[in-house]
Amino acid sequence: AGALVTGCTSNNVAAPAVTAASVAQPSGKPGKPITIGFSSPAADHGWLAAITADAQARAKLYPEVTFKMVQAGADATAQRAALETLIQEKPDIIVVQPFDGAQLTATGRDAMNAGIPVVNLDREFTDQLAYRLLIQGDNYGLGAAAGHYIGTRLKSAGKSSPIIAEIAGIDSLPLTQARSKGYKDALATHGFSVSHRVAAQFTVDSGQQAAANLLQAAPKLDAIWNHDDDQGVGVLAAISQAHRSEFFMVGGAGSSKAMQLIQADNSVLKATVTYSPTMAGSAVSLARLIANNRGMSDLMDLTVPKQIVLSSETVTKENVAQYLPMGF
Amino acid sequence: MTEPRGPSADAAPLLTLRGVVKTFPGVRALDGVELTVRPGEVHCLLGQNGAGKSTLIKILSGVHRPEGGEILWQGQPVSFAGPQAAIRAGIGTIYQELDLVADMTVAENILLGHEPRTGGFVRRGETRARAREVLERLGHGEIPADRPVGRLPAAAQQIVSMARALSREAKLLIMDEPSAVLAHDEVANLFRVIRELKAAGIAVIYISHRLEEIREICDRVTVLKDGRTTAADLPADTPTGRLVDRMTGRSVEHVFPPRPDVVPEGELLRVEGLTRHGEFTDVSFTVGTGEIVGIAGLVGSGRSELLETVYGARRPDAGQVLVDGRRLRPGSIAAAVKAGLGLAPEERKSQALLLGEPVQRNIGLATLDRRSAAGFVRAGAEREAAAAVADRLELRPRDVRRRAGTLSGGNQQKVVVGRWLLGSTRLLLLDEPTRGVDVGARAELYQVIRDLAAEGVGVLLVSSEVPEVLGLADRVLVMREGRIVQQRSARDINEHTVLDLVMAGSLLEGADQ
Amino acid sequence: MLAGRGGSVTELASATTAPAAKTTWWRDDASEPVRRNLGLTGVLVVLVVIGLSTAPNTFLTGGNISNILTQASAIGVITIGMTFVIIGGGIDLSVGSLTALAAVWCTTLSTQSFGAGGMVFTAVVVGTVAGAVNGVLIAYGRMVPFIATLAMMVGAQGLAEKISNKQTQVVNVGSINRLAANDILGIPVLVLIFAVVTAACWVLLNRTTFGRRTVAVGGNAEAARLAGINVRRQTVLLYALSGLCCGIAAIMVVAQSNAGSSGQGVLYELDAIAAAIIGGTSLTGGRGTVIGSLLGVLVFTTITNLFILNNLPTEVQNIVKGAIIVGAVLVQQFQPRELFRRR
Amino acid sequence: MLAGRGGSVTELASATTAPAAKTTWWRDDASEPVRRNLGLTGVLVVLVVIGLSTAPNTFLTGGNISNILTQASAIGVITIGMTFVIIGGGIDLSVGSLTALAAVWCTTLSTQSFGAGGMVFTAVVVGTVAGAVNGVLIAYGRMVPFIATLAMMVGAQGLAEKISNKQTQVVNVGSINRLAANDILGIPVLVLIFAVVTAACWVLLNRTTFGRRTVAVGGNAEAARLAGINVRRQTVLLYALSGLCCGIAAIMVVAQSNAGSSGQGVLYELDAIAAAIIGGTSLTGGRGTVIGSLLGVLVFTTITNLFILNNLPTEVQNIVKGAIIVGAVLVQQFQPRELFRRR
Ligand SMILES: Nc1ncnc2c1ncn2[C@@H]1O[C@H](COP(=O)(O)OP(=O)(O)OP(=O)(O)O)[C@@H](O)[C@H]1O
Ligand SMILES: Nc1ncnc2c1ncn2[C@@H]1O[C@H](COP(=O)(O)OP(=O)(O)OP(=O)(O)O)[C@@H](O)[C@H]1O
Ligand SMILES: [Mg+2]
Ligand SMILES: [Mg+2]
Repeated sequence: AGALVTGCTSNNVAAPAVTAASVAQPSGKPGKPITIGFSSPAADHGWLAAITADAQARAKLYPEVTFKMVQAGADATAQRAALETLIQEKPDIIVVQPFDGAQLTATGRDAMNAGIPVVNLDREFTDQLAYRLLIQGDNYGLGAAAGHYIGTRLKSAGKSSPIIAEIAGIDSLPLTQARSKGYKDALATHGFSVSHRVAAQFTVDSGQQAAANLLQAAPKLDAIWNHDDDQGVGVLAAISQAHRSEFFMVGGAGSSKAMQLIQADNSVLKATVTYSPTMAGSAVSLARLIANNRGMSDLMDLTVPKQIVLSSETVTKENVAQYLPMGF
Repeated sequence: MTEPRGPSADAAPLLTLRGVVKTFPGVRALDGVELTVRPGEVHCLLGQNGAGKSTLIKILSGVHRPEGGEILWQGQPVSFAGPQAAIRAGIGTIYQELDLVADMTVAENILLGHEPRTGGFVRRGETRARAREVLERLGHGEIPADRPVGRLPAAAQQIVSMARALSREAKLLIMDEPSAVLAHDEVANLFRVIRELKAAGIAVIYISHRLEEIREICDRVTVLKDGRTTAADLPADTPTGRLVDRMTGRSVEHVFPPRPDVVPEGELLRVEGLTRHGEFTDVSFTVGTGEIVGIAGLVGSGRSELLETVYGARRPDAGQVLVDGRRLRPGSIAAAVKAGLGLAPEERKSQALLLGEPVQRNIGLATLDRRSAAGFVRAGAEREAAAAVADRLELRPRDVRRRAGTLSGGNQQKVVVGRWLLGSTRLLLLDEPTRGVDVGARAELYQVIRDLAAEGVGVLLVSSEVPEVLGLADRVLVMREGRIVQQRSARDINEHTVLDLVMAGSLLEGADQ
Repeated sequence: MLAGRGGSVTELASATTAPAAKTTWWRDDASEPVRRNLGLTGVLVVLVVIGLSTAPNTFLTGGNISNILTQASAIGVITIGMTFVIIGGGIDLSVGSLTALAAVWCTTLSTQSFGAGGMVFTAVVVGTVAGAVNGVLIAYGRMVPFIATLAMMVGAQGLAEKISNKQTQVVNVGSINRLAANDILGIPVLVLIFAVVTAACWVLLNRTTFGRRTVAVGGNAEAARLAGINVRRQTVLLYALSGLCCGIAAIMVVAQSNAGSSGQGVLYELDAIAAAIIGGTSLTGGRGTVIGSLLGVLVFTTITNLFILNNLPTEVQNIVKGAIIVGAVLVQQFQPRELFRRR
Repeated sequence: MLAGRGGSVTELASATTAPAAKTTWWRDDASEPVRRNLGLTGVLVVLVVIGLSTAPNTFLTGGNISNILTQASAIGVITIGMTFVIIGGGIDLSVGSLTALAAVWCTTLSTQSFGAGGMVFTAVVVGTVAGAVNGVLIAYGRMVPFIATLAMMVGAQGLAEKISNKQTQVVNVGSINRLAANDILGIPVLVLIFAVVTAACWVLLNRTTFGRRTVAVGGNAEAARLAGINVRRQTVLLYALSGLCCGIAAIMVVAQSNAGSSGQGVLYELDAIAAAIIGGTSLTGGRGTVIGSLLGVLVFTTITNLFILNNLPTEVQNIVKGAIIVGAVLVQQFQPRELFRRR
């Protein structure tokens, strides 16, 4: 498997485009020329980079679409500035992945009030008047899926009081809170609980540091769930540096590197739970339909639904081949 | 002996100190000081560098708190919690080290802490007016009240500092070496003000190392030595020898070492047509090996700038500097030092010392490379060299491991000069080298300078004390408004001539040039 | 030494009319802050020209201008408070966290139940008290400002997370939300608040004893103490003022986002310090202007706006921003005379 | 003894013996850094005691100690470089970004193809050159260090993102990865590197002319200049040294995480400055010790370790951390005598 693990967590930034092409067929006939505005939080993080890359790649598939991407800073204030500026430019529709849904709800409403439909991607606005379409991953479900996988596996291994750890992402983000809650709730259904919880910063080295300390705190472990595969690179490094292997680990988000490791089955990483950045591509496609006042071809409805929640799938050795192309 | 001047001896004392003690880590700065000051008298404090004068006045002004002894203010025992308390009690202080805020204007500095105000708003017109009034009173109405103080030269800053102390209603005014940065005409001005204060019944504690000033202005003298009072209430005309003896425990014989008769041969430094616009113009002169050249002039005549330009710290607009006939790269200190030049600058705190570092490192700073091997400092060699310098200059305390910032003003000055006594300096540029240095040490320093000259070192000396220039130098240059108006052998010129030349509108100018 | 000949010296000196009058005591560059502000204004003009040429249709519209000013408001108020602290010789790393703390505290459900007045009061009190704690640690605990406010930064962040339970708290008080939506005579309310704070602080710095003492304490704390100024009290007041500004800014941020969150205010400390310094405030204390800081904030906000209008990806934004900062400072420092003269 | 009132001339037996200036060297101010370091060691001991009582089974194990030391290594190396810059009167906000830039640059596929040597060389050169650019901007461009390194921080971050395309670059060079996994005589290689850097920098600061010049330039730049020291060159060298340390740290971070990413090094500048200052380095320059900075880093790393061993939630971690910083500084400053004395 070593040969597969080259260069980047994603060897092919363009990969999502291939998937996009196959998915994009149903409603694919060109419409009137439209401008799609796009904004996502700027962060030097693999998953977020994949979000923009996927959206951009999808927009390229539609010749009539002008794609206007604005990025700004790494907090809600900066993004608000970006969006207010974008609204000044009056695009036909805006796709926005807010830094924090609640803090940008007012801005979403501003856009809607200005007659620009908003596609709310991933992180939910607190007011339904602030978006036309909500398409989101399921953070609670992500944690729950990881919890179920770990619970089931430990149960079947006959553990009665296993030591279970959690390495969270940036702890002050609502999405991290939702993930942790799902994890906790799911474990509880198996009668288990989290005995060690640390938070990292979604970065490789913060993952390494959190994990290195965690491994000291828990001389023996049965399972770890790490929220994010990007910081997981560091977590795995710390595990191998500590020469530990008595437990198994579950990842989150579904990077191609993580999936390759699962496929190779020679590390502690046994599964990851998807939270696919391809939702950005879907959002762009759906935005195009909304701007053209069209519906989704497989649905009876004349227009695109108000809300779409993607489910988080658990990727294991058994089904990894199927998910590999979606990895970022 | 004449009658002690001033108010009668049996007037109730304004201030009495008994057995005051103050220690700093490792030093007993005050060890039982006794002092009595009466209303309306000018009381002088004498003592060598490090005797404890500044520490004493800092206790009086609430900066330090004594560890023992008693302070009676108008007959009542007092203990000042801070400067504010002392100010409120009626004690105003002019500190030895400048205490101004560089970025505030002259007027703001003068009225700092007691601005005229209406409900928190400063009455700016009145601030300016009152500042001008005090400055006028000091004879310096020309100092602009709206200028940031940091842009004034040291002497003007000193006047602002005095103006601040005067701007408060004080019963006692303490002046810690106010004349150190003043030229003689300014000193005369200061004395006029002190007499006015005295006439108004205000007492003054006056500190200076210039004995002749004491003779001129003081009513009584108290002498400190090593933190103790060795003589109290001496009359102002006590013979110099006696005063010096009380201060040092010995007598100082010849202040200026004798000048050798041999004319120095060989030229070391040649300055040709050196000009910096607005500072000095077309300056040319030479310094020979073993020759001491003194520059006299008013404060602000551009002497410091000239020295710094020769040294490469400033880049000239025109002209050149030659050492041994070779042109020095303009504006390069490195080149100057390499050619054997060394500068002891005017402002010891801002221009010369690392106050947080030990004395030995301060002394060794400029000659670091000479006591290092492959980039490693030979610390032992440095300490020995520094200790030798400390001995030669009678540093007090002698311990070269002390932080420079804990030394008294005069001793700090010795460290600045001492830096260039190490190694192979061939031309020493001294800017006010004896500022704040006591009589005894001063004589030592003069001897050291003369000895260096005898070893062939050239010396270029700037001093605001004309007798110092005349007494020490072989040749004297007189500067006025950035130009050299006179160059003459020190034997052929007297103080009167120099002063005439220095002042604007001199009649002699046309005749001599 | 004048010994012996003293008499003649004195006669001579007093006979001559004060000779010092002939010397020029000063060199005329008292207008340095003004020149500096002119430099910054120049930088701003250059940015406007860039904006006009790269985004001619959008940059100089009323909407975009009031957008820029609104974006500048909250960070601007914080920068003004920071300016006082830095002029006073300190630094305040906690402004971002204090903004978050005040924002979170004033948007809890129970605070919201008191209505807009209660929220404003809470934000202002929380900010001011926390700022005063900074001041006490520094003035009486003799802590280095950097460390004391760093501890506050970390601690207040934790407290904000604790209070909000890391959830974003949505604001339902209409009048607060309207603060950001409304304008008076075409000027957004937030911009007006910013203008009022700026004007008040200009007066405070330049016309009151408080301002003069700030400069004195920062310029030369020892001199200030010797002049009878209560340096410690002034220090406490300065940090409390900075905290107060954070409280005001928190309200503005809350109004803009209709929400309070512990994630608000992240890295504001860096932005505020940078804006103040580029505006000519000296990190060593004693020097700085309110106008300079205002210009500094506007420069940074305009740069960000230009980036967005021109659709630059963040990595390019960062590279260009670094270059612009360097360029702006070098331009601002440019003095033809100095090219030829050292020192 | 001296009761002489009235005008009578009172003279004491001339005091020829000099009782005053008896110096006791151990009370001398020169030992202040030592006292300070003792204080920090005390803080460390308190932390160890807390660790022993709250996590008796895990805290003092060999594994955990070498874990703490390993965690301290990269940030420690950066802090040592930062210490030099601060002693030299400056500040370096760019260390985090430079670490990221060096990490990203040395882990591109093409650099990796040169093997471990090529990677180390690249990291070190990138760090040093970028640091030197900081130095040139400050020394020759006369920019304020805060602003110059802020510009570098922003710019280098952008460059790192550009180079890595914001992707995490996995390292396949085995010898680099083994750096973090291996140990020599039970001591992790990274810790050894940290120890060597610390020792070398201690010698550099305390025994060489470079160190002396650093102190001189930071203590009083004008005095240093007039003493013939090339202040500008020294400044450039100091920032280059800090950059070099970032390059070394980048290799360590890359080895630890088996990857290079533009997200590495985030907020290292704050950690490094805080550790240096708590270790007694003065932000105004001219004062600081390598040992103090080392202790400062260990204190912070141990605090983090304690939090995780005790499973504290992040918000509580933050609150407690703020309190610990305040406590540590106050303890460190505690001098019984001073309680009764004002200044
Ligand atoms: N802050 C301090 N810390 C330690 N020692 C100090 C401090 N201030 C003064 N000293 C020491 O106290 C002694 C008295 O110093 P002081 O400044 O009072 O002398 P002085 O009589 O004013 O000398 P000078 O004529 O040189 O100004 C000296 O030995 C000095 O080194
Ligand atoms: N800090 C300053 N800012 C502006 N001008 C200054 C400054 N210092 C000195 N000058 C100007 O430079 C000229 C020379 O001043 P300076 O006092 O240094 O001369 P000097 O002959 O060395 O006098 P001193 O007796 O004080 O050494 C004067 O015209 C003065 O106004
Ligand atoms: Mg003194
Ligand atoms: Mg001078």
